[in-house]
Amino acid sequence: MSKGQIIMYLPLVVLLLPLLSALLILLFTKRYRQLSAGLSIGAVALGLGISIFLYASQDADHAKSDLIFTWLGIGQADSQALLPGAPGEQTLGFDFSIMNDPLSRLMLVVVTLVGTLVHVFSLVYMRKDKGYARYFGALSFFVFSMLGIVLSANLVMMFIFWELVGVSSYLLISHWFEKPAAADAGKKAFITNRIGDVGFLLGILLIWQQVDTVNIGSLGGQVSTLAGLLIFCGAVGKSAQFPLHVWLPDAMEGPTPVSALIHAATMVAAGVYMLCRVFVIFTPDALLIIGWIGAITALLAALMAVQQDDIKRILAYSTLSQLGYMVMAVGCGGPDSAMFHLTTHAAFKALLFLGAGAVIYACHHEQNIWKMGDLRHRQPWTYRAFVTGALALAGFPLLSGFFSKDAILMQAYLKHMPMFIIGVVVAVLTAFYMTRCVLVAFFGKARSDQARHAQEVPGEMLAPLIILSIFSIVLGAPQIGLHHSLSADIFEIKISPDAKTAHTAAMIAGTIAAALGIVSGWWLYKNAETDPLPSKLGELSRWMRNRFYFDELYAFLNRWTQETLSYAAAWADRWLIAGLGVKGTSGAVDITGCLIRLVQTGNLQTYALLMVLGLLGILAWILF
Amino acid sequence: MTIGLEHYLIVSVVLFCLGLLGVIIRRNLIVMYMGLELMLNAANLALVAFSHFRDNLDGQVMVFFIITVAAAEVAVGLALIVALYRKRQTNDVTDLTSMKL
Amino acid sequence: MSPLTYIMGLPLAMALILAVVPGEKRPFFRWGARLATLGSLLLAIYVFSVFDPPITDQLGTFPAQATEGSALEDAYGYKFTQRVEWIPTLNIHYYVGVDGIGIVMVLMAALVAFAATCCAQEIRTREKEFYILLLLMTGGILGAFMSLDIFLMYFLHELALVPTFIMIGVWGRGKDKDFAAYKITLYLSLGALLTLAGVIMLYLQFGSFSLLNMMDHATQFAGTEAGAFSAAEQNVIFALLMFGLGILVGLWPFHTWAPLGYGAAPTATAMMHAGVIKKFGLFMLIKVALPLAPEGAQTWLPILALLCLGNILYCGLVAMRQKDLNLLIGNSSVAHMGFVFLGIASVTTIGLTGAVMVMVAHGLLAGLAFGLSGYLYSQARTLDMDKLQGLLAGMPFWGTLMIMALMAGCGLPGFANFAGELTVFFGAWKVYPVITTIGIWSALVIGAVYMLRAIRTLLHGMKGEQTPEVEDLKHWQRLPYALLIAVLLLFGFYPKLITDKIGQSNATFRQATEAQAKESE
Amino acid sequence: MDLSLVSLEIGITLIGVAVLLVDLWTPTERKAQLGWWVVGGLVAVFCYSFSTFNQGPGTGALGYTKDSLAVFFQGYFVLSAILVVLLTQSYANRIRSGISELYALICFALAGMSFAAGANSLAMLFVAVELITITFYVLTSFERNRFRSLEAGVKYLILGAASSAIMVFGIALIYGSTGALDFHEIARATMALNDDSIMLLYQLGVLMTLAGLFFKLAAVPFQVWVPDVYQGAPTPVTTFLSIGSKAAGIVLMIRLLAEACPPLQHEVWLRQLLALMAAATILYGSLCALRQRNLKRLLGYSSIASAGFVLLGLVTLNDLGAQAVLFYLAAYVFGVVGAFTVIAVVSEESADEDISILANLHQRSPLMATVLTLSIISLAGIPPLAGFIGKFILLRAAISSLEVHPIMPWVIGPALIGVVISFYYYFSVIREIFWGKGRFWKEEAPATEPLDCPRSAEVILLTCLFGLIGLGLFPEPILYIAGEATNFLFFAN
Amino acid sequence: MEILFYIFSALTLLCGLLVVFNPFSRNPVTSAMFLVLTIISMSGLFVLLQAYFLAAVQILVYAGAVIVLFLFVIMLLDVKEEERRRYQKFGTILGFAAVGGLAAIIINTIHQSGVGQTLTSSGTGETKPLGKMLFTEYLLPFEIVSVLLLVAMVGCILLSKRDETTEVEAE
Repeated sequence: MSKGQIIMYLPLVVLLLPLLSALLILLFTKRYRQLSAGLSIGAVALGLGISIFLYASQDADHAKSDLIFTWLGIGQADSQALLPGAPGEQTLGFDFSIMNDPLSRLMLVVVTLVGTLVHVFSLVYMRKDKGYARYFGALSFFVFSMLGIVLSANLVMMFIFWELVGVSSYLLISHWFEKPAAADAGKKAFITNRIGDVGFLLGILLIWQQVDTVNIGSLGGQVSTLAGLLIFCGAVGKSAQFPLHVWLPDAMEGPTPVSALIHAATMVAAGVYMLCRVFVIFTPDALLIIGWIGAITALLAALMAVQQDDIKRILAYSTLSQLGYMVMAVGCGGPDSAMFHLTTHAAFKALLFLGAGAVIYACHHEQNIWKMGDLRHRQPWTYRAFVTGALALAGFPLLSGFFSKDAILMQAYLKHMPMFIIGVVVAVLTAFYMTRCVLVAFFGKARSDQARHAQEVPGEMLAPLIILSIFSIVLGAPQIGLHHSLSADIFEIKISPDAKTAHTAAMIAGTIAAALGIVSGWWLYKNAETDPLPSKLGELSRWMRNRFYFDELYAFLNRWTQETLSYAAAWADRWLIAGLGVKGTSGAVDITGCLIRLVQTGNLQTYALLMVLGLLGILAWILF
Repeated sequence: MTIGLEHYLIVSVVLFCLGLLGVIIRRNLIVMYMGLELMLNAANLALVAFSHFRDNLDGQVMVFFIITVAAAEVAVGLALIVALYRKRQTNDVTDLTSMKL
Repeated sequence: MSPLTYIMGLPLAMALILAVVPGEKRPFFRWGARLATLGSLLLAIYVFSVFDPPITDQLGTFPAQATEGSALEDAYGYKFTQRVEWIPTLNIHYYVGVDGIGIVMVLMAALVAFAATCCAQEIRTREKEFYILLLLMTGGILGAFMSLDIFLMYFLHELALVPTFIMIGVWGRGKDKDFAAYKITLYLSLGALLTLAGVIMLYLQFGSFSLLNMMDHATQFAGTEAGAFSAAEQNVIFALLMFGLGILVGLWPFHTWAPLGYGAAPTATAMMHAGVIKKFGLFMLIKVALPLAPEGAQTWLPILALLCLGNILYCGLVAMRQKDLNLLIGNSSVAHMGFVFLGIASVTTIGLTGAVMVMVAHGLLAGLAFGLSGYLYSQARTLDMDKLQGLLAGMPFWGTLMIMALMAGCGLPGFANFAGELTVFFGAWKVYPVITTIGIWSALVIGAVYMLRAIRTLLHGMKGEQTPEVEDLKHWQRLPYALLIAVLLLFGFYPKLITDKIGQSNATFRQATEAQAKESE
Repeated sequence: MDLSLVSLEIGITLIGVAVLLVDLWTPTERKAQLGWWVVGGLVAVFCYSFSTFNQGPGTGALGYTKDSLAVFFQGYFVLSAILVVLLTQSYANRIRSGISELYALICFALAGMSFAAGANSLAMLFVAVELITITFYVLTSFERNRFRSLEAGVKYLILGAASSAIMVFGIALIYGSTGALDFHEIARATMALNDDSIMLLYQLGVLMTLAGLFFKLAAVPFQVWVPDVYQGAPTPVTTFLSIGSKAAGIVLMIRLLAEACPPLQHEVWLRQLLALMAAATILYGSLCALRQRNLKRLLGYSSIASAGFVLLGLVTLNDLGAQAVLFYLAAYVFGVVGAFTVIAVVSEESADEDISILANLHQRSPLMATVLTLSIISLAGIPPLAGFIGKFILLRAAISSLEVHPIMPWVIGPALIGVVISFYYYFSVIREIFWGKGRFWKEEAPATEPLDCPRSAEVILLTCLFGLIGLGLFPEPILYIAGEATNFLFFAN
Repeated sequence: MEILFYIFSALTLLCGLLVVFNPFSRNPVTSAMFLVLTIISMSGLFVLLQAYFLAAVQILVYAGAVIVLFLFVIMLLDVKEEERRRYQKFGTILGFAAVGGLAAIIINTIHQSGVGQTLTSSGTGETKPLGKMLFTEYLLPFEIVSVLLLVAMVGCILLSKRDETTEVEAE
C-alpha cells in the first residue's frame, strides 16, 4: 500500500475508531465500566495521534476528496432493460467520500485533541455516575459523528453527520435522563437544531437543483443567495446563532465535560467550519446577512453573559458571543480568521469549561458563583488554569485570544465599520464578565460550605487543564504561523494593501477594549458580596438576566402556531373526519335501513298493495 | 256498433282489477281467494277472446290449464285455511302479523 | 417451480397442517408458525441475494421458466417467474415473479412476518385459530407482492381481510375493539371494491390480467390513437385505483381507521398490517396504476400530492396530541405514508425509488414499533403515556430499542427511513417544491417533536407513580426486535443494497414516468 | 315423442310417487331414512338422463327443449334438491308426521323446476311455475302445528297466486298480440310485427309476465313476501325456496328474454328497468338486513340482495351476463345451503333463531363454525371462496357493457355500496360465531357444551366446504360449462 | 248478439263487484253466491265467443266444484262476517286508486294497440281440435298438470288432517 493510499485511508481510520468503540461498548462491554472508558479513550487518543501525523505531513494538494464507496445510487442500475431510455430520466448518486485537505486535518486535530482531553477529564469527573459506560459510548459516538462532519466531502454526507451530531449531543445532554431539566434540555437542543436543519436540507436541494451537484469540491459561485442563506440556517442551528441560540444555555444541564467538548470546542464550531467549507457559494448579500447575524449574536450573548450567576451559563453565553464573532468574521469575508479564532477558542473555552468543571467538582456540584469565592487558595492550580483561559478569552495581549480576535476585528475594520465597533464593544463586555466571573468565584471570601470544603482536584483532571492552558497561551502566536497557514495556504486570501493600518487599528482597539473591560470589572467586583450591577442598571440588568425573554417569546409563538394547529387538527380528526364523516355516514345508513324496514309490516294486504303499486309504477313508467 | 275484441278485453280487465281489489281490501282470507279466482277468470276471458278473434285454439288450451291450476290452488288454499283455523280461530289476515320487520 | 412459490406456499401449507392438528397441542402451533415464516424468510433472503446480477441457468439453481412471455420478463427485469394456467376462461394465470420492487417488498414482508410470529407470545388463548389466521394473512400478502397476474394479486391480498377482523375481535384490546374491527373491515373492503372495479376495467381494456402483457400493450398504445384507451377512461380507472388503494393505505381523509385499528389489534396483527399489508396499496399503485394509466395519472397525481399533504402535515400534527402510544405510532405511520404518496405523486425515477425505500423502511419500522409497544402492553396492560413514565431505567434494552425506533421514525440518518425520505425529497423537489418543503418541515421538526415527546414522557424522567412494574425483554425474546433494527440499520447505512435492486425495475418506472416527461416537455 | 327427452322429469316424478307408496309400508321411526334412498334415486336418474342427453337442442314441439342451458339448470336443481333432502332428513324430528310426503313434494317441485329449465312455451312456463309454486305453498306451511309456518304459507299463497294471476294475464296479452304461445313462434311473430301499436300490447304482456317471474326472483318491488316466508317456512323449505324456486324464476326469465323477445333486447327501457330494479334490490336487501337479528330473516334479506346481483347480470342482456349469472348461482348454492344447515341444527338445539344462538359456536362445533363462516364469507363475496368469483364475473359482465349502456354506472355504483353495507351484517354473524356475547340482554353466558350435528347434516357441511373452496380456487370447470350453456343465447351483441 | 254481450258482461262485472265489495253484507257466503253468478254469466260470454267446451268446463269446475269447496269450508269453520269497523280507510282508498290506475293503463294500452280493429275474424268453436291439441301438442303440460293435481291432493290431505300426536306450539 503506497503512502498515498495510507494518507487516503488514515482519516477513515480516525473516523471509524470511535464508531467501533461506541459499538463495542453498546453491544458488549456495557457492564464493565473501566474497560468501556479505556476503549473510548484509546480510540480517540489513537485518532489524535493519526491526526497529528496527518497534519504534520502536509502534502500540497488541496481540496482533495477520496471516494470510499457509493452510499446510494439511483438510475444507473438498469443494465439489461430492453426498453428505450425515457427522455426525462434523472439519476441520483451520493458518494461516501472523505475530505482530506489541510482544513479538515486541522479540524481533525482540534476535535481529537479536545476530545482526548475531555475523555481523560471525564474519567474522574464521571466516576460516581452509574451510566459511566453509556456516557463513554455516547462520547465516542459523538466524536465519530463530529469527525464525520469534518471529513464529509459532499453536503448530503455532511447533513447526515450533522444530524448524527445532533442526536449524539441530545444523548449526552440528557445523559442524566431522570433529571427532568436535563431531559427537557436535550429535547430542546435537538428540536432547535432540527429547525436549522430544515433550512440546511432545503439549501442542499436548492443547490442540487441549481448546480446539479452536492459535492463540496465542485461547488462554484453560481449559487443563489437564497440557497446560501438556507445552508447558513444549518449553521445558525448548530452553532446557536441568533435567533436559534436558545438551546445552548439550557444544554449546560449536561455533564460539564460534555459542555466542554460539545458546546465549546466542537459541535457548535461545526457550523462555522461548515460555513468556511462552503464559503465559495456565498454571494455578497448572503455574506452581509451572515455577518450581521453574527454581530447581533455576539452582542446579545455578551450582554446576557454579564448578568448570569451560574458559572457554566456565563461560559455558555460567552461561547455564544464568540461564535457570533466567528460567524461575523465569515460574514466579513474572513474564513481564515474565523477558523483561527475557532481553533484558539476551542483551546481556551475548553480550558475554561474544564476549569469550571473542576470547580464544580470541588464544590460538590455547586454552580452559582455567588456561592463560591476564595477558591484561589483552595484550588491553586485550577485557579491558574482558569485565569489563563479567562485572560485568553478576554483578549489579553499576547495570548491566543488576543491574536485571533484581532484578526477578526481587522477583517471587520476592512469590510464593515459598524461590525468593527460592535466587535470592540463585545470585546469590552467579554473582558468585563470574565473578570467578574474570576473575581467572584476565586477571590473574596468563601460564601458557602461547599466552597469552604472545596479542595484541589486530582491529577487526571489537572493534566488536561495544564495542557490546554499551554495551548491557549501559545496557539495564537505568529511564530506558530497558524493564522498565516490558514489565510495563505488554505483559503488563499491575498493580503489587502491597507491591511497594515487595519491590523494596527484592530490591535490597539483590542488592547484598549480588554484593558477597559478588566479594569471596570476589577473596580466593580473587587471583593463584592452581591452583584452591584442591578442597582446601577436596573431594568436593563433584569432583561440581561432573563436573556431578553427569548425563551418566553418562542414558547409563546410555538404555543400559538404549531401547538394550536395540532390541537385543531386533533379536534378535526376526532370530530369532523372520524365523527361527522365516518360515524355520520354509518349512522345515516343505519337510520335509512331502519326506515326502509318499516315497509315490512307483516300485513299481507300491505304487501299486496305495495306489489300492485310497484307494478303500477313500472307500467306507468314504461308505457307512458 | 258490433262487439269487437276490445269490448271483451275491457270486461276482462275490469274483472281482473275487481279481483285484485278484493285481494287488497278484503281481510277475509276466503274472500281474498275469491278475488284470486276472479283474476284468473278474467285472464281466461281474455285468452278465450283472443283465441276466438285470432282463430287459433292455443288460447283455449291455456284456459283449460288455468282452470285446473286455479282449482288446485283453491283446494290447497282452503286446506291451509282449515289448518290455520284449527290453530287460531281466525281467517282474518290482520291476525297474520306475527312476523314483521 | 419458482422459489417464490415456496415463499408464499410455506405459510399457507403450514396453515393447512395446523388446521388438522388438535387444539390441545399448543406449542405445536407457535413453533409451526415460526418454522414456516422462518423458512419463507430464509428463502426470501436467498432470492434477494441471488436476484442480482441477472440469473442465468447455471448460476441460479432455479432455472427461470421458459414461457412465451420470457422476453417481456427480461425486458421488465423480472426473475424467478412461474406461470401456470389457472382460469383459462377468464385468461387468469398463476403467474409469479419479482422485479426490484417485488423482491425488496417480499424480503421486508418475510422479515416482518417472522418477527410477528415471534412476537405473538402474548396470545395465550385459542392459539390454533390465531396462528392459522396469521399464516393465512402472511402467505396471502407474500403472494400478493410477487404475483404478476393482477387478479392473483388482488385475490391473495384479500385473504387478509377476514383474519384481520377476527383477530382484532377475538384477541384485540380496549373496549371499542368491536368498533375498530368493523371500521377497519368496512374501510378495507370499500377500498378493495373500488380497486376491483378499476382492475376489471383494466382487464377489459387489455383483455388480460398479466401485468407484463398489459404494460407491453400500454407502451404500444402510448401516443397512438388507435387501440389506445382514451384519457377519459384512464382518468376513471386511475381514480378508482388511486382512491381504492388510497383507502387501503390510509390516504387522507380516509385514514382514521388505521390508528384505531392498530390500537385495537393484537401485536402480531398490528405488525403485519401496519408493516406489510398496508404497503400493498402503494405497491399496486406503483406497479399497476402508474404504468398502465399514465394519462390518468397526469390528471390525478396533483390531487394526490395535495391529499398527501393531509397525511404528512395533518396526521403529523394529530400525532403530536396523542396520549396513547399505539395511537401515536399509528398516526405517525399514517403520516409516513404521506412521504410515499409524495414520491409517487412526483412520478420520477428518483421519487418512485424513494417511495419504495420508504415503504420497505417503514414496513420494518412499523413492525418494530408495534412489536415493542405490544410487548409493553403485555407487561403493563396499558399504553397510556400519562400512566407510563420513566421506563428507560427499568427496562434498558427495550428502552434503547424504543428510542432507536422513535428516532428512526423521525427520520434520523443511519436508519433506512432517512435514506428513503431523503430520496423522496430529492425526487419530489423539482416537481412540488412547496409540498416538499412542508414535507421536510414535517419530517424533521413535527416528527421530532412528537417522537421526542414520547421519549421524554415514556422513557426519560423519573418513574411515574402509577407506572406498573415492568421487566425487560429476556434473552431470546430480543431476537425479533434485534433482527428488525439490524436490518433497518443495514439498509440505513448502505441503502445501495436496496436501491440497486429497485433499479432492476427501472423499466416499470420509465413507463410510469415517460408520459409525465412528455407532459413536461 | 321420445320419452328420453323428459326421462329426468319422469324419473323424478316416479321417485316422488314411489316414496309416497313406500311410506305406507315403512314403520314411522325409519321413515326419515327414506331420504338416503331419495338421494340415491335422484343421483341415479340424473346420471341416466345426462348420459342419454345428446348435445344440441332437443325438439321444441312440446314446448320443452333440452339444450345445454336446460341441462345446466337441471343439474343445478338436482344438486340443490339432494342437499335439501339431506337437510330435511337432519331436520326430521321437527316434522312429526309426513316426512316422506315432504320428500315426495320436494321431488315434485324438482320436477317442476327441471321442466321450467327447459320450458319453451308460455303454456309450459305457466304450468311449470304453478307446479313449483303450489308445491311450495304446501311445503311452506308444512309444519302445520307451528302457527308461523301456516302464516307464511298463507302469505306466500295469496301473494304468489296474485302474482301468477298477473303473469297469466300477461301471457294472455302476449298471446293476444302475437297469437302464439311457443317462444320461437312468438319471436317470429314479433319480428313480423311492424306497427308498434301492437308492440305496445306485447310489451305490456311481457312486463306483466316478467312481474310474475320477478316475484319468484324476489326483486324489488315484488320482494316483500320474502322475509316473512323465509322466516316462517321450515328451514329446509326456506333453503329450497332460496336456491330452487329463485333459480327457476331466473332460468325462465333468461329464456323469456333471450328467446321470446328478441326485439326487446335492443330496447333501452328494458335495460333501464332491470338496472333500476337491480340497484333498488341490492340496496333494499342490504339496508333492511342491517338491524336484523333473526337469522333466517337475515338470510332472507341477503337473498333479496343476491337477487339484485342476478339482475345486475341480466341487465347486460348478453351471453356474458348470463354466464355470470349461472356461475353466481352455482356458487350461491353452497353458501346458502351451508348457512341454512348450520342455522337449522343450532336453532333446533336452542329453539330460537336469534343471532345470539351462534355465540361460542367456534368452540361448540368447529366444523359448523368453519362452514358457516366460509358460507358467510362466500355470500359476502370475499376471496378465496366461490362467492368472490361469482361477484367478480358479475361485475365483469356489468362493467364490460359499460360503454354499451350509459346506465351501467348507476347500477354498479349502488351495487358496490350495497356490497359494503352487506359486509356489516355478514360480519356481525362472523363476530357472533367467534366472540359473540350470547343473550347479553339476559346476562346469561352463552352455552359452551359441544354441539353434535346429524350425519346427513355433516355430509351437507362437507359438501358445502368443498364446494365453496373448490369453486373458489378452481372455478374453471363450472365457468366453462356455464359458458357453453349460455353460448349464442342472446341474439343481441 | 250485442244485447247478450252487454247483459252477460254487465252481470259479470256487477256480480264480480259484489263478490269483493258488497256494501250490504260482509258475509263470505254472499260473496260465494255472487261468485257463482259471475262464473255463470262469464260462461255465457264464453258461449258468445263460441268456446262451448270451455263454457261447460267453466260451469262444471267452478260452479260445480270450486264454489262447493268454498261453501264447504265456510260452513265447516262457521265464519262470522267480519266487523265493519276494522276497515283500513287508507288502505282501501289507496287500493282503489292503484287498481283503478292499473285498469286505466291496461285499457288504454289495449285501446291504443287497436287489436279490436285489426283482429275481427270469427272461427267455429269445435271441441275436437281442442282435444287433439291437448293430447298432442300440449301433452307435456297436460301431464304436468296431472302431477300438479297430485301435489294439491297430497297437500290438502297433509294440511287438513289432524295430527295423531298432541298439538304443541312450536314457538
